[in-house]
Amino acid sequence: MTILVDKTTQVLVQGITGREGQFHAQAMREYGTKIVAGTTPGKGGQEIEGMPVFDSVVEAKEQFPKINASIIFVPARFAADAATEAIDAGLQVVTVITEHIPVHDEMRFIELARRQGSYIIGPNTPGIITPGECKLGIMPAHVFKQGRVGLISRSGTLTYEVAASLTNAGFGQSTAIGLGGDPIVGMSFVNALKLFEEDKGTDATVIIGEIGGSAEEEAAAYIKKHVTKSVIAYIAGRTAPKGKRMGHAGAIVSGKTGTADGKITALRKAGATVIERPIDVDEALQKIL
Amino acid sequence: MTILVDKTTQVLVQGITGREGQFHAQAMREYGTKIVAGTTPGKGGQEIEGMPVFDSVVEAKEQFPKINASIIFVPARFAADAATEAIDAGLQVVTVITEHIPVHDEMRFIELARRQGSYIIGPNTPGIITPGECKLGIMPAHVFKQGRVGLISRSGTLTYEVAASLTNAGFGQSTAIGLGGDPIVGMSFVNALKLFEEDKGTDATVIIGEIGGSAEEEAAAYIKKHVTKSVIAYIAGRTAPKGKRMGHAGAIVSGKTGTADGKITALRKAGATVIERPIDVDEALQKIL
Amino acid sequence: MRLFEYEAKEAFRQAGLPLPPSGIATTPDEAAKVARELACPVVVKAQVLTGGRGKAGGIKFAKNPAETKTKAAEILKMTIHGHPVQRVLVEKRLDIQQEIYVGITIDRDRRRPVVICSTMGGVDIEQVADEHPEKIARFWTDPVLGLRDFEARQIAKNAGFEGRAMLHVAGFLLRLWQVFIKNDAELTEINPLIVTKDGTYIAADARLNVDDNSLFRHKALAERLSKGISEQTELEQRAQEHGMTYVELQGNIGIIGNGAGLVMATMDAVKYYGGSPANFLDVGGGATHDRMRNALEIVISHPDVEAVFINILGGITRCDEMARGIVDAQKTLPRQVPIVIRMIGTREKEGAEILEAANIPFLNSMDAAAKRVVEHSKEGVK
Amino acid sequence: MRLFEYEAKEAFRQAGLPLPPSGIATTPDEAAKVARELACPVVVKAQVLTGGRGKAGGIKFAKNPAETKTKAAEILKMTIHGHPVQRVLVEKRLDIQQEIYVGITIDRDRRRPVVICSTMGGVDIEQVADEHPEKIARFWTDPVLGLRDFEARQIAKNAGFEGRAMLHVAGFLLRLWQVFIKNDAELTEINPLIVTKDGTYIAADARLNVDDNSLFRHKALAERLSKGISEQTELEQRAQEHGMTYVELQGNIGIIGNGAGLVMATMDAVKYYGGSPANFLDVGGGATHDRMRNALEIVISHPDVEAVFINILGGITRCDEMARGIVDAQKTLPRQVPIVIRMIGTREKEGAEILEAANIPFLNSMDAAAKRVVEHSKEGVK
Repeated sequence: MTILVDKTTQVLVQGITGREGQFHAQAMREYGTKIVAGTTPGKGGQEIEGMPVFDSVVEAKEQFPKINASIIFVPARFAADAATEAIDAGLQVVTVITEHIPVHDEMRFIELARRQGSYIIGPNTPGIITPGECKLGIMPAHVFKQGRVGLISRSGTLTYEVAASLTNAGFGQSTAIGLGGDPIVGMSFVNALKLFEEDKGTDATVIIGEIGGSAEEEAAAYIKKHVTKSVIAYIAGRTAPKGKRMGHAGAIVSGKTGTADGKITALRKAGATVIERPIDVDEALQKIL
Repeated sequence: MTILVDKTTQVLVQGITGREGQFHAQAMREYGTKIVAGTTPGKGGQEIEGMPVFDSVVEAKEQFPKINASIIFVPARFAADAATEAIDAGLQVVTVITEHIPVHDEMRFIELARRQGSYIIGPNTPGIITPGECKLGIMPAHVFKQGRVGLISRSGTLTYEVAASLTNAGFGQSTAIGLGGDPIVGMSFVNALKLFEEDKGTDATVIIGEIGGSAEEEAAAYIKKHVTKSVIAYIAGRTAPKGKRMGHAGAIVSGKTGTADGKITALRKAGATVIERPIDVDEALQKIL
Repeated sequence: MRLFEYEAKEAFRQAGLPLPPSGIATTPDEAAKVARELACPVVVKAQVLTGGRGKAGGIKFAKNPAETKTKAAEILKMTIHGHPVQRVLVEKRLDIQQEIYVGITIDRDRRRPVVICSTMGGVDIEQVADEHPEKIARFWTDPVLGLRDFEARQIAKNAGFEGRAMLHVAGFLLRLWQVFIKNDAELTEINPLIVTKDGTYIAADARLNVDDNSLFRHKALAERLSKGISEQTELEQRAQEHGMTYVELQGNIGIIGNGAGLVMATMDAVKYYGGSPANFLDVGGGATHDRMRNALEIVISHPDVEAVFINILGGITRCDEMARGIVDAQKTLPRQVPIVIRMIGTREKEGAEILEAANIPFLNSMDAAAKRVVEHSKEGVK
Repeated sequence: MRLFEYEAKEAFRQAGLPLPPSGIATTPDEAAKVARELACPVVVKAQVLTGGRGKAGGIKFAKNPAETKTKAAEILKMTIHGHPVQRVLVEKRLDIQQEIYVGITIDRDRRRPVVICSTMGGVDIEQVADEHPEKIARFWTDPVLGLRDFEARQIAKNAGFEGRAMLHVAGFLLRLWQVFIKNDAELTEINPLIVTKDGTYIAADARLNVDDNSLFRHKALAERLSKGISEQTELEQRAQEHGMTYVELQGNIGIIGNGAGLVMATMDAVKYYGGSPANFLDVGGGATHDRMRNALEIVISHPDVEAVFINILGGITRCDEMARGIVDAQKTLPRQVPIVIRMIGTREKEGAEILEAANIPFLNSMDAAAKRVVEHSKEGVK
């Protein structure tokens, strides 16, 4: 059991003829993901390593009606249109890898997705992986292993760091989701926690937060009320100064909101185990499971 | 039995402090319509002949939660905002008396109403009347009489002409609706025919069409398929030339569409009785009922 | 209101649509000057607020400035469908490889903008719709969300464009959509959108009709209209200035009424009884006596009018106001013609008294009045 | 990016927001000239890309041109929070009756624009939020539908405005919304929006921060940034030009990593083991060896750096590329400092070979590396 994607997920790669799209389409397929087709406007009719390329999502869906997820490698200025196209075509999971998308564009397509009932993962995310079944992203697959720990993160490489710690310690993952590093992202900790809570294949969830915004505080409130499974949390940026963007556009402490301390306190109060170093995840899990 | 409005309808008058709004609010109330309140932004707190004035629809609804219909007398450039406000507040019937509203504005608020499930009557309509129960419009009430004939019209004074003929001949009306004279209007013949078909208080329907568009052709198609009650139709503008706007912005024959002949033929084929003069409605009904 | 081609092209330019190099001229010499600046074969196009100028000879080619001067002189002397040509647009002549059609208008029945695209440009799109319906792609846009990029591409593809051509045409559709929205257009089209032999896409013609009701948002256009520069006839303009609608017809009976539907029905009744309307005037809702006076003056200004039928059904409009207007007008009218009045409804009694005092007869039945006015009109003809 | 007040005001002007009469000056004489033209008491305001200029003395009043010259001269000599003042805005001084706050920013958690309005303008809005939360009205706008007129009125009313004041403030909110949308704003505010003693509403100050990611739609701003005129320090700018993020901190250990979260975690680990980061550099995803070379150069340019910690977790980023960049950099670096490398992931083996060949040690454990670099940094201090 897993959340959002599994071995039955049929994937469309938007922007498949670009360098990144092409490379990762193949990498995902090698991992075992069912990459069914790709799109690049104006290049319909071509093939990329045997994967058919269409001009539009609708045309791809006409040919392959079971497509239910897409992954977007389209350049920032066209990414919002690509996401809107996928939402409009009724895809359930739309993963937006692209970074540097204007935030006004993000707000609009995330709102459209909400109305339509589509999940947007990202933007500016490494994607989502259900180890052994479906990799819908750009993460290095070897650090992940099939298992029963859910992983939710706002960060890319830090996720791999934690996943590697888990995997090395023998804790595989049910599904690992990168929420994305932008101030505005589609899926939230709360959305993902809800899905892991309902998932019979997940025993505990690790959340990797960072400074900026109050997504972790919201997660804490949700955990307190609705989550029965154990939650372990790590917050990056405890030592970051106020008012500076720490790499992610979203990682910024403004005024009193977004501090690591605030997040840690809220999570502790909600009953989560907050660890100080990524490496401590192993020990924390051993205590719990 | 009636459609859309009846003695329980609670009405808000948008633009109640204007000359028209004030005059007709009182006329409607004198007729027996439950005028509960009015709005004019910036004039909240005043009273018009005992009717309280609010700054917004939401504030009026807070005070009078049973308001379920509104009538708009707001000048053209502000009318779309007023309609949107009423739709947003969840009113079921929004009657837009205002004429000369830009068509782009009309398209937008009619689309919002469709999503929200509100009925827009008009714009550029005399309104709707359920004789003896509720007048939500500016029509001269004395030409209407309670009865069992439904009346749907794209025109104002022509409706009164026909209503007077009906009333004089002893045929009262269940409800009479002016759809409005603009090219784009909210409620269509088809919408209204469906409601009259379902209404146990209506025995037959009279539709008064005119040249321009193909609303009557659509009505014909609908009648053929779904309407079991008798329909009598009059089409104004048989002798109008091509390419000229005959007073109503919507009354124009463009290319091959919108001709009176096309409409008459379609309605006859659908089984409706098409009359040549308004005065003939009496005889036609006597044959049927 | 209809825009001149050069006005429409200015709106196109602001939306980033590529256009042929051009200049506007009001004299043959100016036209020659533009041709010199463009330094190439040109096309000289009459700027008139009516269609069909091509067939009427309002578009001519010229190889050099001298020829441009001659052709411009010819065109500037023309009157096309009643519109004297006052300006020509002198444009670089393009090396045409393909002609495409793109347009956006409003679909009344679906209550949405409809985007239309075809590989068959340069001809009347309604003719294409009749003869080759399969060659036309249509897309109904959500008026709240607007036209999205992926939709524009799909429209282009559905019209038969592939690859880079699809992307080019989609780009034109999106920019045309900007024109449509920004200008409150009822209709805007590029016909033809030209692909030149070197593969450039250019809007060779431009059409843009702006919603009259939106002119409060388009001050420059409102000002142009207020100067009397429009596709309307003088009487249509006079009526509009007074908030009324006037339409010219072919017969000899003037028709005045309150409410468009009623006036149309009145016209139909006149025809039913064998008469023929000369014009159509809707005084609108809640008209005052002043407006009625103006209405009568306008209708009678038409030289063919030999009898007038005034049909008043009082609702918001009051019969006494109308009666007063009729009495006032009769004092000052330039000529006397028989006037038949039908009047019922609000303040009917007061109205009747006014008319009776002025010795003006009136009827209650529309059909009786129609019969009577037809009789009068035939007396006139004798 | 943050806009200068005068740039923000130009955007406001285009949206139809009323502003005080003003002129920009780069010299005291120019400032005096503007004051003469305005012919009234003025206020001279430093144009700098930082907040708090008022407290820093960057806003001064002047009664006449002579005084304006003196005050402008004072301000033009100032450096406010590290930003030298190069321009002043000379504005007509207003007769203030009331100060209002209106602003629009983005609410991350609700994923929507939030419109903020308060009767308590002229002071820091965050302070008002803390001390008088009831004095602030907030409204979360639907990003697809945009702010509607009736919503703007409701916001103004909720903030405590009634009658005509409500309509005035709503008008400002709607025009500010246009500014927000047209400029891809992250934040725009008018603080204070002034009501003068004669009842006029004027935007006295203007703030506008534009989303860096949207600059492809705002060419003029992109160009200004490309000239190096921004709120960033020189090193931040250099990093950004190479597609990297650089942040200055207080300590003596340079931190480089790939991925913002990882670099933050690295920073936290350094602190955990008793060290103190001097700066923060995220090379981003899929960096090349060139970028790593630049990263090292930038980090070491900071004079306080006494040791560097490079933390690479290879995903799309390849360890061999990073290793090559480090080797290259070491050849050309202006000065030598101890560098501790932690490297695992994609092409780890190839990267290891490159580092070994160059005699550069590296570790696999982030914690071990953090401990080591802290030791080095303390040696340096000795």
